[in-house]
Amino acid sequence: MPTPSPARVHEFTVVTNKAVGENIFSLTIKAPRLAAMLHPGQFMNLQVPGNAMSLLRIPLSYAAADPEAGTVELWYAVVGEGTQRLSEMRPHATSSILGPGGHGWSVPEDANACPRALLVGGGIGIPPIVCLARALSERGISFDVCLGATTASKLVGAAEIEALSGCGELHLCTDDGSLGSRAFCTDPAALLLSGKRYAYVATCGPSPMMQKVAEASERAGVYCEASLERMMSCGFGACATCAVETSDGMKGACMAGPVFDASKVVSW
Amino acid sequence: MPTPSPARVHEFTVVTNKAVGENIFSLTIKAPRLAAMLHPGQFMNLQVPGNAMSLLRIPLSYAAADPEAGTVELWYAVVGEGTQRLSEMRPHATSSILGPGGHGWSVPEDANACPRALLVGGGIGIPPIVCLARALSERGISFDVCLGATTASKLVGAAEIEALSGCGELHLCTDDGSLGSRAFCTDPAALLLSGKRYAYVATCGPSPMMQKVAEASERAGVYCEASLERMMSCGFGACATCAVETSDGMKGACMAGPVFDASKVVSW
Amino acid sequence: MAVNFGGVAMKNPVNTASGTFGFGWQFADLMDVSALGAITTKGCAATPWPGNPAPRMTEVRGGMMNSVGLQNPGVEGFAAEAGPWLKELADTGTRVICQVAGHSTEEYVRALELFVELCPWASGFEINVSCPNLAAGGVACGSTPEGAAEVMRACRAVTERPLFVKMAPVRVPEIARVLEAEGANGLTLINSISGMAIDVETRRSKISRPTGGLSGPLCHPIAVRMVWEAARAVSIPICGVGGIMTGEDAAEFILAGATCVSVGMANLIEPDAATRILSELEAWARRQGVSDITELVGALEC
Amino acid sequence: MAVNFGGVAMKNPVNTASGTFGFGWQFADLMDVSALGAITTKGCAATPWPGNPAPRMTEVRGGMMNSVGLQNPGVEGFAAEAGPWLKELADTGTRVICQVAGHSTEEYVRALELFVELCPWASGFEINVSCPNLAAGGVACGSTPEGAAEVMRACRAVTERPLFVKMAPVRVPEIARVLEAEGANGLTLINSISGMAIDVETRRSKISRPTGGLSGPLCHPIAVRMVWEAARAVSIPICGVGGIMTGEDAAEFILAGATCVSVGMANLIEPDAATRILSELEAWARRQGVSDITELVGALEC
Ligand SMILES: Cc1cc2nc3c(=O)[nH]c(=O)nc-3n(C[C@H](O)[C@H](O)[C@H](O)COP(=O)(O)OP(=O)(O)OC[C@H]3O[C@@H](n4cnc5c(N)ncnc54)[C@H](O)[C@@H]3O)c2cc1C
Ligand SMILES: Cc1cc2nc3c(=O)[nH]c(=O)nc-3n(C[C@H](O)[C@H](O)[C@H](O)COP(=O)(O)OP(=O)(O)OC[C@H]3O[C@@H](n4cnc5c(N)ncnc54)[C@H](O)[C@@H]3O)c2cc1C
Ligand SMILES: Cc1cc2nc3c(=O)[nH]c(=O)nc-3n(C[C@H](O)[C@H](O)[C@H](O)COP(=O)(O)O)c2cc1C
Ligand SMILES: Cc1cc2nc3c(=O)[nH]c(=O)nc-3n(C[C@H](O)[C@H](O)[C@H](O)COP(=O)(O)O)c2cc1C
Ligand code: FES
Ligand code: FES
Repeated sequence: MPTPSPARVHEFTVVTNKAVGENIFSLTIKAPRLAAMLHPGQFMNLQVPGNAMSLLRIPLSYAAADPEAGTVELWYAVVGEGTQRLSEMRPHATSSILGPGGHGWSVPEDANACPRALLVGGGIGIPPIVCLARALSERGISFDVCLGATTASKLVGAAEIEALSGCGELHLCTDDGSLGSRAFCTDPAALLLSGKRYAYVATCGPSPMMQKVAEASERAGVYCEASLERMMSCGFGACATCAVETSDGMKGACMAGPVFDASKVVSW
Repeated sequence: MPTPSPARVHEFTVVTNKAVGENIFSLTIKAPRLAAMLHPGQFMNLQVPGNAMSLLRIPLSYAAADPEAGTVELWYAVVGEGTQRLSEMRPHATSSILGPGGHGWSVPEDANACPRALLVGGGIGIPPIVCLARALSERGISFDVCLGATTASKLVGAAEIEALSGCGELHLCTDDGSLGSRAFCTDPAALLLSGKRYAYVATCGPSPMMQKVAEASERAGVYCEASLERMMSCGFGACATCAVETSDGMKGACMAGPVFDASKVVSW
Repeated sequence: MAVNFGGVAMKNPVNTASGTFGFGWQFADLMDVSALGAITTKGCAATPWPGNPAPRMTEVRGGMMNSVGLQNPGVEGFAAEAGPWLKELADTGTRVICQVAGHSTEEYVRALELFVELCPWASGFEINVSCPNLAAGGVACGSTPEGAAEVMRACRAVTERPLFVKMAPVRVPEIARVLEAEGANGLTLINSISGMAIDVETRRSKISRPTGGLSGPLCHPIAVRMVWEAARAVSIPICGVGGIMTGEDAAEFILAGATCVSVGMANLIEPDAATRILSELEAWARRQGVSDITELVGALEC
Repeated sequence: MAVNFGGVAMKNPVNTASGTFGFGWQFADLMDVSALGAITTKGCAATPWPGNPAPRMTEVRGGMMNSVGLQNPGVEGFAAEAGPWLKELADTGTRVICQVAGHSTEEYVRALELFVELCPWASGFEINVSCPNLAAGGVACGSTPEGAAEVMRACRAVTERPLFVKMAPVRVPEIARVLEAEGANGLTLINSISGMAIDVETRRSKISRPTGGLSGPLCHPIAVRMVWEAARAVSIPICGVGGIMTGEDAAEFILAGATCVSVGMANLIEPDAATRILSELEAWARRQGVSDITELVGALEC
């Protein structure tokens, strides 16, 4: 029998829930058992109380976990009814969260295994990239980062990444040029990949972006991982709604992913 | 064409919402246009926000209206999901209410038309009786009142009624004897009807209670009105879900009622 | 926003679902009825029907269930009560479609004859084939292709004015084909879905009949699918009904192949729902960049 | 709380709906699976099926819609992956019912033969007649009385072990009668209801297929009605499925005539929903003053 999901249902309390960008919020929850179990790139499935017509949980990656404080920080974009209601949850509000879900990034062991990594994040795909950057930094691994968003007010995480030791080049791109260069973040990423040597590439963001990063990595001969989004119902392997077509067959994003070996993804 | 319902959709603001008995709340709302239109015995259909799975409005009678202050006071029992949510509405919360609905009590003109009336209210049927008592008092009409409930903590309105000029005998009954006599309020009502002369009887409460009052009134030859409850969807005559079988045929409780000539009610 | 629904020229695609809009006049002071493309009146039969005993309604998650039982004053009572107001409404350009009820083919025919005679202002008639067929033990006439065909054929012989059929949510494509073959000018679907709600403490139905008709958002994805199936099966126009609460809900029906839509339960919650939905639908058509909404009928890409 | 579901002796009436409980092991660390009366595993076919492309799911008001397309590793893959764990579960007294999928009568037979051979620990098999019949253009085999009868007859010839049929929510009483006549030991209903959800801005289905299967509370009153209709039509036992979120929802099915019930979508929201529902159902039976829950089967008064 395959390994069951490590996910459990945890009660949580909202510590803070505040805007950190245009329609982007940072939610810190207190959930000590969960905070101690997390691996970068994993996700959790959060129940937003209040609308009995909308029943499923909301899958979210995490940006940071503090096992000592027992807290987890999630960044989310308000895109629909559920995230709208989530943004209305106030400190002290409680609900339940199911996690951790799936396999996260295969964070390289140390600087020997991986002298330099490249991280490419777009839009609300940035939180798990920030989480990964922190893990690399702790392991003494150097990394360059390309972040992109439609506009300055939607580009989050740059300050957090810049503050980390090990952070090399940091390229910021916006569609409208309001911050960094007016470009897609895949542009500096492709340049870096053709110029520098990397042992590991990680990407999270819109599918076309990740696909471009995967292609550039393949050309450069670097192992690349991508964190994919799928419509998820359960988050723990029970329903098969979250399928990702890979060269090894259909895989559940909530169990085999959300982080996949990008070279094996057939259908982005 | 029959007369359309006087009901309109009004926005309201919660002024106070507090427990006045066991699972019984008094809600005062600010809705100036509505407050100025009401006639005792009418009802309104209140939208409780917050549960998109439960869509219909909740029909409620009113206990008092203050056209000067622009407020309406409603008393309600928490019996299910909707009234539970209503009890959680806080001052300053807003929503919409559709009213006034239907025909209320045919409040007698003055003491000449009606020297003495008898009012019989049971449980959460008491609010429209309190409202009627106030109207009689203002018109100088004397009245006796019998109120009943399962237990003392669920008997509301006695103090309000006792304070009114014109209030004669006031009999309180509880099933467990915790307040007034251990009896059904139909017992003192039947005694009064066989002993005193009344020009008008009004009753609101559980169906078996109202039916008994109607029979006793009939025996005494007194005109009796009863305020009936039905499952209502619209509250303004559009759906025919609120039917009451009368000797004149099926009538909609929201338009022809909720107050009916008790002698014409076929199916309680 | 004009559409032609089987010979009924509507100024916009928004209609109201029979049984949720009374005879129209109930909404006269609550909204601008003349802003709508059409209204469909509560089903009426040749003679008055008392309907079912109380309770006739219960709420369910995501909707409501009713067992009104088509209480109606009969066509003559209807025409007397509502005729003058409906005629005035028709004069504003809002079309009036009158729904026809019956317990047998004969009763449908008799009711339709009365409608044709007494309601010259009506733009068309909608045959509700979901009424219980008393001779067949209460099963709806329209629940089999044969039964639906029989009613349609007999009604077609009565009048050349536009005739629509309000279909039950059963065996949709096959019954739709049969109705088209028998000369229906259009189809309205879906009628409420048969359901059941039990009070588990008293062990009794929550309404006075064991089953009732479900309405509201819970019906919506089912209704959209049935409209899509019907639209692929027939070429007569379709009116989409079921759980429309917003303009987007209405737009789904149009993309699935409906020429017009009817607002049902939403009218009962918010009396001016239909006009709000109309403006939301107009906004959607603008976003889609079309001036003629018929360009969007059946425009689903799949 | 024990019940006998067509030869499967269950310690209590709570089962899980195929496709919402994986192969059981997914819940091993999330709840006490051995507290349940039975579990029903995801449908498997003779050979692995890849299922449909993403997106396979969208939320709708009061439920969800999926187009998983019966992705499965084939019966052999299933038995290898889950067999040992399921055997252990069966040893605790929780019955295991395995669902059988196929695109044609031959495929059902082949899959059932493999199940019979490879799954001796299974207490029974549930034939999912809602799979698309590829030869018939994708229409479900079980959507007509003839199609359902053909599959049932062929499967009955394979084994004498308990065989159940997971019925689609169409033409329930007539198809139920046919299945009983062909030797089904029990019926499970309802499967998800076909629905449609359109993104009105892109004009495309929200899932990768035009239609999908609806689950959740929106199905509940429809499913209860269908169970009631089936229970009046046949005398074999019924498993009620559709929108069960609470013990009271389960109780409605039992009063309507179901011998047992399956929890579906609720498992996905709250992994231990089925055990919570079991305790709520027990509390209800106590309130009703019965020690033997079979006294409440079909005890609706109407
Ligand atoms: C593994 C994973 C990690 C994610 N991490 C983040 C994150 O860190 N921050 C963030 O802002 N968002 C993240 N998302 C996306 C997030 O789950 C959706 O934005 C959210 O569910 C939208 O809910 P809604 O009710 O507001 O929107 P809705 O109105 O329901 O839908 C808006 C859009 O959100 C997406 N969506 C809706 N429901 C789901 C679901 N159950 N599963 C997947 N996608 C859905 C769909 O694309 C849909 O079109 C992640 C998704 C996955 C699968
Ligand atoms: C004309 C009229 C006046 C009323 N006045 C009052 C009042 O002044 N104070 C008060 O406490 N209650 C009053 N009621 C009853 C009140 O409407 C119900 O208690 C309320 O709707 C219950 O809602 P719920 O969601 O809490 O209960 P639910 O869980 O929905 O149901 C509990 C019970 O409430 C009743 N009920 C539910 N929905 C409706 C509905 N739409 N129409 C009628 N009854 C319903 C049913 O008997 C049901 O079994 C009145 C009802 C009517 C028809
Ligand atoms: C209270 C009520 C009464 C109804 N009466 C009728 C009717 O007389 N004839 C009919 O064809 N449909 C009737 N219906 C069904 C509606 O016309 C409509 O088909 C159904 O409610 C689905 O639409 P909705 O979800 O928008 O309400 C009735 C519905 C309700 C809620
Ligand atoms: C994600 C998902 C997958 C499903 N897969 C199957 C399946 O393989 N076989 C089947 O018979 N039913 C399947 N169903 C239907 C359920 O078994 C059940 O009949 C339906 O969801 C109604 O019950 P519910 O409302 O409690 O979920 C599936 C349902 C869901 C939500
Ligand atoms: S979300 Fe249910 S299996 Fe992945
Ligand atoms: S509640 Fe709709 S007609 Fe009375």
